[in-house]
Amino acid sequence: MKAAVVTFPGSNGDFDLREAVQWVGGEAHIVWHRERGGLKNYDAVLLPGGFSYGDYLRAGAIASLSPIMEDVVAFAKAGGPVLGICNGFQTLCEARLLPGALIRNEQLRFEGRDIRVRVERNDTVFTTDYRQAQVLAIPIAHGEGNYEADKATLERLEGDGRVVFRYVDARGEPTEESNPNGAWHNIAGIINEAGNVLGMMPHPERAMEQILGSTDGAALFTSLVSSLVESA
Amino acid sequence: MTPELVADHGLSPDEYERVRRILERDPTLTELGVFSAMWSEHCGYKNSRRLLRLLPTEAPWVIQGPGENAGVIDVGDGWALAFKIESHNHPSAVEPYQGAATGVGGILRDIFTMGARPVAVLDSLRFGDLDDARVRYLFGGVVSGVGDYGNCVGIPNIGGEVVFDRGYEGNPIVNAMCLGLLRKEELITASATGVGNALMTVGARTGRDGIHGATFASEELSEGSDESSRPQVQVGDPFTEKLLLEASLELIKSGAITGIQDMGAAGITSSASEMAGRAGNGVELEMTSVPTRERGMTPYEILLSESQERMLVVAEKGREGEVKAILAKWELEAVEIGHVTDDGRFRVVENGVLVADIPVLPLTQGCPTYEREGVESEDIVRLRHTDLSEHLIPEGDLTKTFLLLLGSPNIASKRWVYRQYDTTIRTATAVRPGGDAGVIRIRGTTRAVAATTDCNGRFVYLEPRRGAMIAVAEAARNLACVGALPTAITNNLNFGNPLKPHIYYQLREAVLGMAAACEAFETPVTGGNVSLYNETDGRAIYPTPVIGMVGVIEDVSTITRHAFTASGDDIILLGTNTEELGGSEYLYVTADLVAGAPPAVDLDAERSLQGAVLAMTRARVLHSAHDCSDGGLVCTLAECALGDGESPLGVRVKLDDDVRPVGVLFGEAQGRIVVSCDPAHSEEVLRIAALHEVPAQKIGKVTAAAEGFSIALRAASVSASVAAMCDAYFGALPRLMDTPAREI
Amino acid sequence: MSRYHLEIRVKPRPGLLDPQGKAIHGALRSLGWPEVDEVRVGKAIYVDLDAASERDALDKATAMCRKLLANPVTEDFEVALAGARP
Amino acid sequence: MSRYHLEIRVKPRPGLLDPQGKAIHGALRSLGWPEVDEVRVGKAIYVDLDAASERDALDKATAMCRKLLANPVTEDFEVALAGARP
Ligand SMILES: Nc1ncnc2c1ncn2[C@@H]1O[C@H](COP(=O)(O)OP(=O)(O)O)[C@@H](O)[C@H]1O
Ligand SMILES: [Mg+2]
Repeated sequence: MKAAVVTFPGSNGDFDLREAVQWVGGEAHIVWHRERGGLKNYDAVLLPGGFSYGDYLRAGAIASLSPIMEDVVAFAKAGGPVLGICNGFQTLCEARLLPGALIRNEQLRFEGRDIRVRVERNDTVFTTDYRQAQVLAIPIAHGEGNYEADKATLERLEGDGRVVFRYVDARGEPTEESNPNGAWHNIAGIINEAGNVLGMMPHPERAMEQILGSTDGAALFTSLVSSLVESA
Repeated sequence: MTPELVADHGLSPDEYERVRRILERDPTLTELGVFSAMWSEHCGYKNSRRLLRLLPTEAPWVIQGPGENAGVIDVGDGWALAFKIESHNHPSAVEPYQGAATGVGGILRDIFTMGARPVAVLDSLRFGDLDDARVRYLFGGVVSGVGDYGNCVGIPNIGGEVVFDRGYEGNPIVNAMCLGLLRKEELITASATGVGNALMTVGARTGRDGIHGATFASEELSEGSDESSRPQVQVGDPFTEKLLLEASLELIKSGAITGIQDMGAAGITSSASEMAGRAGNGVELEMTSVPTRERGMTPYEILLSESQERMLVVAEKGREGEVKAILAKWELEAVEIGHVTDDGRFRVVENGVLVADIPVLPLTQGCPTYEREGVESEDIVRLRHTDLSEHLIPEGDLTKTFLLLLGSPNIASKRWVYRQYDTTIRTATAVRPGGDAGVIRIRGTTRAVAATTDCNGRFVYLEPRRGAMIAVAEAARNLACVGALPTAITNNLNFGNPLKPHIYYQLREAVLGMAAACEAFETPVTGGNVSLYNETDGRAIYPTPVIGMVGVIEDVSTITRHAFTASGDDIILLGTNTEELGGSEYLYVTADLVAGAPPAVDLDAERSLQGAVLAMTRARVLHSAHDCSDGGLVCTLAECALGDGESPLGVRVKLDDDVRPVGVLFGEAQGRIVVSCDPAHSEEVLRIAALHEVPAQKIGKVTAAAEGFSIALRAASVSASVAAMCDAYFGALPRLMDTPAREI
Repeated sequence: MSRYHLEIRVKPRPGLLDPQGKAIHGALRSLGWPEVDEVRVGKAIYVDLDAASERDALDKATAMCRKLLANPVTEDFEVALAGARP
Repeated sequence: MSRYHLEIRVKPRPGLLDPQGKAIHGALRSLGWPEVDEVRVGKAIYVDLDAASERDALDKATAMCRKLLANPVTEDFEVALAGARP
């Protein structure tokens, strides 16, 4: 499996994402946003965390207009798996590959800590190695992760089962206290209709090894690698 | 040149005479500005240089000692660690958010200009008491400034301190420390070698911000300074910094440049003249070539601007295009503004017309240095000799006092602070903030580096020499607790006005104490920063020599954390309990008192203690280790029990010392560490302690949280529920800070 | 071509969450202004540009908002002229 | 008492770096608007409140800016009435 980690000026999670893919035996390359046309040589496209263009207008807004995003859209339209983490999720929303928007955390502060999310679906290419309803401990680190969409969109997301990760407490319940940013319905990650574009605020790539505090993120990358190896 | 103008530039009549002798004529206004900045306390260390010479700076593992942008030590396996601490106290007092943010930006640049990739930030902060609305505003602003900047650049925060005490009212302390890793052969220095090589500015454009910042940083704040210092606020741009960081590391790797320096205090002036000075060369700069943000800037303004996110590089002749191409990839500018000369002069021209012409060495090294008179203040002598015996007799319920202390902002969890920081980016943080020291693993090796910042300003205030020794000892103890061998320090001397004899006394004594402790622990000083004139309306802050210490862990599997891990474990206390209450948080909280002598510190005993704990971590017999500091033994045990709040445990301890309860519980005796271990390993722990001649006693057991927290002493006891402790400890800062009213 | 100075206001859509507005509202009330009923926080973006006419300047600004400056999911925008300097 | 609707604009002080404005400027240029010469970004704050008169409403808003809404060290502000609804 060969993944492209697309980086923009101000991305800073590119390195971690590349390491995570390599840790589970995949191959990953960092692709600078000015390098057009190369994504078709990859099996998956990953958009890393960070502060593209400083997040100075809205998180992910300027990056979403970078020409390479046309390639990312084409890759996604062709059914290729696209994963956006944190700033990557924000960029996918701004690029309309995913519905809704990520606005400022309700408490108006950056939140950096471990949270828990529940796996709402283990039948996506990104989650097959998780158990359904498994509760994961994974770090978050963001100031704008408060997921918002209009009512109709939210209903559609829930109705179609497109919420993939939800913030929960230790017992696996989506409570107000376990919601770190005010996101609607405790949404931490969603997938597109076709099931190949996933956006999530938590950082699985930072939960790969016990020495870092958790290994719960690893299965996301093993899922991706094994599903791509199978389909190849 | 009027005497007023000279005085406005912070130069004394004698110093002005010296300028005239150096130039053999009157300076122009531009030249006066240049001297003023370079001979400010900030750049010239007028009042501290002679004292700094007293510090030990050498050891076989020191690759770069003081004098460069940052110190560098060898950490094994071909890796080197660059690290340094820097203050931004005055800017933060005026504009907390930007002041703190630009402080972080500056220290990051000091690290990556050594060729090192920044891997961790720490922040050491001090404010007045939190019941004051202005203090809450400063604290909130500083924390978000530190956070937003580091988060955006993508450097994890791994520790720091926050202290609240009236002693810092009006004059907060904001010190930021950065660690960077590099391969030993990648080290680059800031020197302008190669006559004819081009000088290029890279990064952001030059604006009018921060002009006179260097002089400003060396003057006391007074009532009016809010108004007058407005134009001096610098705005940080962490996005540009991130690009500059990547571009600089790429530039250094390319070999197209021979030297690089951050434009920090005194901007182009200091970077160009210092780089020339180090190489024994001169420079010539053309002002009209400098890319500016605003039209019509004068040479004076351009030379002294402290606009952020700029660097000066020396490009190998003929490779300027390569430099530009690398910067362009990162969407930044690189512009030639001059070249290296062989005549040892700092020459500035505007459209070819000479506007400044100064010999480099007298400018960079000829700043007069002073040895001032130092006399201890009688008031402090009296304070130190305050009789504290009445405070050893408990007033009221000890459990209540314990909970009060646990919820005091100084002891309470700083989670509210470090949750605003990204602590996990770069996937190398093995110990996050909240423990004794932060730890960053070195990928591809079994090694890690650890870092901590420490200083108890009350102790230094009450007895500067001993207080400074304690600061170094505590830092080393903190490192030993995570399993790191203390290796070297950087330090930030935050003091009042050194022209006052009792302040100079504090400064000299503190440096002597630091020197003695660093000798004892073999932790040389590789750099630091001096921030003087920290006074508001004539009242100085507590003398606060913040110690930033780094250590090395050879095997990451021996890393130890501060929280208890399993019910049923034995709790063992290393070190000896005493009745010392001087300068304690207990006195501050219960009696509103900062008095008495700081606790005794025995450097040999400290060294043995650290050796013992390191041996224990290496033998992998410990489940936890935590140093005893603010709040005494009882607060230390509470911190061990509560951890980060995710899975707190209980404690059952029985103490048998022949010491009065208040002393044992709340006294801040030095040289103590609380460890826990599987009962099967207790013997081994006690044996290792004995081997190192460290007193050790089994004092109790870790229990389930439901069993609560209880400490029995001979004649007294403390007992609290874990829930009540969590509420006090984790709830304190949110309760104080999350009230909506935030007045400016 | 003249130089136009434009003021663009981007505002959270009615009905959508505005955490900043909510926080400021709370702060104002507790600072002694209970009479404040609602607060919404948006952005004011000042753009200087060269354009052939007022119409042209406004059209360009509108296009910028559609493309980048406002997020149609969460924000509304308004474009106004703040003055032309030839 | 009537209900007033106020519009407050808070803008970075001239001469200070405005990283947001700089980044947006860069983005607009590369999106095909090279004619943009400068961008500065501030806040637009919409406050609804009860006041005795226009004067009173404006005075209150000014006081709010001084106390909370604008940072006197880095920002300037302007207060305007967007309409009164009795
Ligand atoms: N400003 C800060 N930034 C990051 N971490 C902090 C800060 N202040 C305190 N901490 C963390 O909180 C913990 C407790 O701080 P402190 O009581 O000063 O430690 P100690 O007394 O063990 O030196 C430490 O791990 C420290 O790193
Ligand atoms: Mg402590």
